[in-house]
Amino acid sequence: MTKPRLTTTAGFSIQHLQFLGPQGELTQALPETMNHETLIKLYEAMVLTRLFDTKAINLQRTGQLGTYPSCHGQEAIGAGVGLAMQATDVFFPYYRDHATFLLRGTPMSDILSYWGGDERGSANVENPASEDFPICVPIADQCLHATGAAFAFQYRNEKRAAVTTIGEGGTSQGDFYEAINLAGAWKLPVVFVVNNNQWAISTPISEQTACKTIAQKAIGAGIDSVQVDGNDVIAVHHAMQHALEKARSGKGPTLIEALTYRICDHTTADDARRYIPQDEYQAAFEFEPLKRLRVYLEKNNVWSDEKEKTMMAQHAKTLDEIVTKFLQRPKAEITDMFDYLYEKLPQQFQFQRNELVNEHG
Amino acid sequence: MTKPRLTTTAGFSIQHLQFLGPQGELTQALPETMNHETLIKLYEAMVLTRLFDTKAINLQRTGQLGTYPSCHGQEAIGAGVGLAMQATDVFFPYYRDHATFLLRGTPMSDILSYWGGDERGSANVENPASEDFPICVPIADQCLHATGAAFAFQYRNEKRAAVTTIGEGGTSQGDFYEAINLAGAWKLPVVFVVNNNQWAISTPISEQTACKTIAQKAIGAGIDSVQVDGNDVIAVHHAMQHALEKARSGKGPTLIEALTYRICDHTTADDARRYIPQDEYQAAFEFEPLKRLRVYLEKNNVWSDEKEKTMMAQHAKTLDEIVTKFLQRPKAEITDMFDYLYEKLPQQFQFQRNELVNEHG
Amino acid sequence: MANITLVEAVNQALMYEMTHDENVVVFGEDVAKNGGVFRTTVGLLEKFGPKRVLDTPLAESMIAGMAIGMAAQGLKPIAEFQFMGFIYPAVDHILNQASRLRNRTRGRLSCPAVFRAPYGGGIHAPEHHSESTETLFAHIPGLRVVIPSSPARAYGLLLAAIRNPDPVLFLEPKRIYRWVKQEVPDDGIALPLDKCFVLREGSDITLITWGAMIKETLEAAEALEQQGVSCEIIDVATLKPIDFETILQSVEKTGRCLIIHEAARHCGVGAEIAATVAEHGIFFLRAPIKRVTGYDTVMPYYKMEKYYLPSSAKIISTAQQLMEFA
Amino acid sequence: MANITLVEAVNQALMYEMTHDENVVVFGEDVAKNGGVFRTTVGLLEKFGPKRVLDTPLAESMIAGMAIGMAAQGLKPIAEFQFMGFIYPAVDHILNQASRLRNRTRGRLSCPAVFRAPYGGGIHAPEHHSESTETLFAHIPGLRVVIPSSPARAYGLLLAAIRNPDPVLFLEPKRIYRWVKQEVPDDGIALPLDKCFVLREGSDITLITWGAMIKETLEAAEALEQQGVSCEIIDVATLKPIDFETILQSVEKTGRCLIIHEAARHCGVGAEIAATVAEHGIFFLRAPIKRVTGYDTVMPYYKMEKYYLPSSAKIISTAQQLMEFA
Ligand SMILES: Cc1ncc(C[n+]2csc(CCOP(=O)(O)OP(=O)(O)O)c2C)c(N)n1
Ligand SMILES: Cc1ncc(C[n+]2csc(CCOP(=O)(O)OP(=O)(O)O)c2C)c(N)n1
Ligand SMILES: [Mg+2]
Ligand SMILES: [Mg+2]
Repeated sequence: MTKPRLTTTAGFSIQHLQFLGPQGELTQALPETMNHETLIKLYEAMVLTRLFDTKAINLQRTGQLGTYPSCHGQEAIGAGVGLAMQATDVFFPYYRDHATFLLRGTPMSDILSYWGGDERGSANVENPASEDFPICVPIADQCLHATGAAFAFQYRNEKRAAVTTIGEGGTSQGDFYEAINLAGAWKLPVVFVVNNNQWAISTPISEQTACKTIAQKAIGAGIDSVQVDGNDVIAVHHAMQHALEKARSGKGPTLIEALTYRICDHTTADDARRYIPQDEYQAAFEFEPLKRLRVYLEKNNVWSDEKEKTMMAQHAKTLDEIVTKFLQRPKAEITDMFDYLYEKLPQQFQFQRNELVNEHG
Repeated sequence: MTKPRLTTTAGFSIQHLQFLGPQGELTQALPETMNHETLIKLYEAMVLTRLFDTKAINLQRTGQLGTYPSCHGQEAIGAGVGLAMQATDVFFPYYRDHATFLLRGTPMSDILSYWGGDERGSANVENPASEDFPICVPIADQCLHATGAAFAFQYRNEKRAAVTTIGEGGTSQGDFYEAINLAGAWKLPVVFVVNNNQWAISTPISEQTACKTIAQKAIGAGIDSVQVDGNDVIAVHHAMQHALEKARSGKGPTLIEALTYRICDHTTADDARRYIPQDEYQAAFEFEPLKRLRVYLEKNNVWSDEKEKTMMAQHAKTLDEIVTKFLQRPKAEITDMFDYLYEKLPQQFQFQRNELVNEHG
Repeated sequence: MANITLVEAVNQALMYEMTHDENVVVFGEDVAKNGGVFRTTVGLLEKFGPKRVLDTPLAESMIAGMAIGMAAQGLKPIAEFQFMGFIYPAVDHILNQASRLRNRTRGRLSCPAVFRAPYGGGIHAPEHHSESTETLFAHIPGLRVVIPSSPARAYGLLLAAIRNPDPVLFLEPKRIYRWVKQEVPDDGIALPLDKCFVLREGSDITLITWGAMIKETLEAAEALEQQGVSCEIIDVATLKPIDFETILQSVEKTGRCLIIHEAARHCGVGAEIAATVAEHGIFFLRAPIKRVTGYDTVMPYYKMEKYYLPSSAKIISTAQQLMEFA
Repeated sequence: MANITLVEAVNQALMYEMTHDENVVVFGEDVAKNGGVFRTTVGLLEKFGPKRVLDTPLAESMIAGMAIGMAAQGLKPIAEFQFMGFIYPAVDHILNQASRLRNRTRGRLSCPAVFRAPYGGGIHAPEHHSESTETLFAHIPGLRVVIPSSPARAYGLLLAAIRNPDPVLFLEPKRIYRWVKQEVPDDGIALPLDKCFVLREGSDITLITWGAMIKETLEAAEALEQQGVSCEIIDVATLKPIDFETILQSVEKTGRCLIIHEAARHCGVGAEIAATVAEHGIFFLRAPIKRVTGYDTVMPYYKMEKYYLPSSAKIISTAQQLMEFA
């Protein structure tokens, strides 16, 4: 059957960005906005994040913390996002954003409180003015909250951006799509960062979608996107900076796909050996973000075993403080479950509050 | 700031298909699968659909029918879809598919019953073996039902396809996206047909999405798509045939964007003059599908005023039969609301059924 | 001052609050250019412009989700769902997010959003356009559910809902959108949320209802009065939380309790009212607690909807049964 | 024959029915390779292969929506929602579509689908992993809602749910997934749906509950027995429809009715049971109908969940209050 003539009405392409290769080699010149001082800051944050996760896993194993999702392997994404954001931007996290929290100044002991079964983990009592949203467990909901906040910035002509993170599995959710489509239709100042760590618990990306890239999902919403090496903090940071400036200056949303790998169990409740091929899993460590950055810094003589030791000592101290603060946090009030439910507790539930007090108060 | 080097990792393009131009001129040779006899059949179905809609609107205006959505302007899409489908394929309609219903042999009096507030309108008592889904009002739900049925065909190795229709506004729904993404991931035998009539009630497509085309939404799901002139029944039919064969032979899903225009109110409850610019609205009639097909058939001496008159007389008769059948349908049983709720009505609700009978039985 | 319908009262409240609070933003499907399919938002676009009155893309989960982000940012989003039958994709955001934001951040963030939707049957609408599923939302902790039943209450309760610092689901009984006209001063005075309204005082039986069923209940009370049965009518108005003080006082007085609602019976809000009366008011009761409600069936298409909807005749006969208990 | 837990009984029922009915297909997030986060589907992939046991993309509305298309085509889809807290995006398909397909096509099409989800608190899970919102679904006409409370009932009721020609929401009390072990013969014998189970006969008070609260209720009954209070315990098991015959017979015998559930109180299923007893059983009652339930608060994170969940102590003290009414 002879093929009919088709006329091409639109064309698209997906671009990939990388500066720092797996061996710590530059694959192109550092962007002007990046320097060694900043890279050291990023490296230190990424290492602290790795140590924080490891510590949290131990706390869980020893019964001092609930189920915990570490971000081993994704530190470059969190760090790049966190550094690029300004204080006035607002963050709508998913649940593997520990490096971003660190750089946003979110009390890390609060993160432990959250996974330790304590609502105060999202209260940020040290900075109650923070507008950042709490960790979001129902996958993809946060994308729409970010668009709503972005609308508020646009409405008030504020030069601010909303940033939201999500996993590649989460991009299968209708909410993710509705959010990027709305952001495009209304040209909202929002940046969507997809942590493509190849797995959604036990489901590989190949079963999640027929798309070759997550970045191309932006085409389906008519917004810009870029794919970056998510293990290259320079690329993540550069793409974020670019997307944030674009958003703040009224030029609309961006979807950033950051390619990485989950080099840990999904959470402490998971056993990845059940489903991840060991060779693939081991191979992923070759590409993880910390090593390559350290190699680069050492090659450029701005880092050394000496500096590493000093940093580790400092980090150990910092971690101890975080954990102590978490463990020594005084017990919350039982009645909090009523006292923060509404601004003013309605009479009907006042009676229930009394019930609670009578039994446990 | 110097731009960094980006490497291109993927490229896409959107193709547009047309055979019959607005003046009834062929813009390329007829496909082998199309001939004048078939075109006449399509023309007659499209005209009957137009008359059916007009009749239904009158029935509503005279209080004999509830709110009714006509498909004025979209007849070529419905007809192309209906003719391309085989009896064994299954249809998951939205609510402007009257031409497809006609060609699927769905009793048109049932369609009137449905909009006349009678559940029997979806019962198809004349062909209870029909597996087609009823009209779907909650927008985009039908897309997922179609993927489920497509899975069943794949599961049983049946050479069948599921076909679902939706409006361009409906493509903003998460369900639409979740459906095309699943269809891609599982390579399901399903065809998604988007009736892009430019408006979602009062919302123009320009406010619905930043996408230049709806076809490109398929890129976000990793599936094939094509854009067709939805006022060109030849293009619609050809694209459908191609997509259906592809689906039945295990080569996966296709999204077809059919470009058209809603040359009527959204429903009889709507007044499009409130929001559609009159000039744009009038201009659209220049492109509507019936006229161009008639011109083409006349130019090729296979149609004439004579034939038109004969057809109109026949259609008038057919319509009278449909309307009479609808109006004379005996009243349904009041207890039907209980008797089809479950296969066997649970005891608890048996008591309620008695209440109903006692009051109204 | 002109007499206005419930639909006009909704519009008047929106106009008032948008005029006095620039943080109020109205959005939904076809609310701007088209003024809403029931005309509740007519004129808002012209008066307040496209920045504050927006037609959204067609996606209900999106409408609810974005409202949460807006509200947390200090705006007062008023999100419209075109019909209650289309609100279900938004349940996740209303239940998991909007109703919990204050609690899960221990007050750091909150969600002063209003979710509006016309609900209920009786207008010969197509399938899915006649839902009455308020109980699904009344069960959600942290949410408020409000249903007006007159132009004045629509105006006062909607103002209260918009000003409320927590999320409110505001359901509008479309069957009585244009039933009665009332003088409704545009004075910006809100009515109390969390309060029942006693629409009629009586001594023999308490008729408890809300929304459009007020119509049949008032008719029934008239007829019963003729037969010497004195009816007290309570418009619950706020279904979450419920003002049980007013309800229990009335039942204590009358000793008889009849609950009327349009929604399906099983786990309807009427069940909560009956259960609470059966716990705290049981010794006042001279008769069983009865419910006249919609059936536990899918709302029939319009040809049969009148057989589904509770009739005043059924309210009357049930009240008479209860009167037989001396 | 080995003793098995509730979680193993669920797996045994799935294994049995998949072996005997090739139309049964199991799918959801992480149900195949991973065997489900609670191991309920472990071994199915190995035994029945990737055509019948599928990991889906991450989208709950999709999981429900596709199940409807599959079911209408004659398959027996068993769709898993990983936790009840994530089922809400599927409410539209469950309410507007699955539960109505038979009715709206007058029997031409139907939806024999099973929607499974673990529900409830008490396992120190993260936020959103401890939901108990069964009432939202119990209100839906055309749907069935079933909750087992023992390995044997999990096996028999799940078989019944899969074989049922209409849609069933099957909620699994994860807190007692591994509580007790029982001999559960793999005989493929289903238990009746739409029936309550009397777990213990007694004469002084009827304790009505379901799911994981069976545990605290049995403990309370033991303690009350010591104090000479004879408790009848009813496991409602099917929350839609409810077998009120069994419930009313028991209340007629005991004259006292105490309903216990984990879900929030306002419009919980306990309200429906209390309301129906207050209508049809009021003259049997010697005492008010009481409910011991979760509070109308958001389920607290795990450090506080034990203060939210009804305790056996609270069941005991409430029962004692009711016993004071002679
Ligand atoms: C709506 C919803 N469905 C299911 C879950 C359970 N769940 C938690 S994480 C997860 C996988 C997420 O994968 P991905 O989006 O790729 O993020 P990642 O965990 O890999 O970073 C699932 C299914 C959830 N939290 N929310
Ligand atoms: C989930 C849902 N939301 C809202 C509506 C109300 N509604 C009916 S048709 C319509 C517009 C649909 O536009 P489009 O998808 O372009 O289809 P068209 O009517 O133009 O053919 C809306 C908003 C609905 N039926 N379902
Ligand atoms: Mg992932
Ligand atoms: Mg349209």
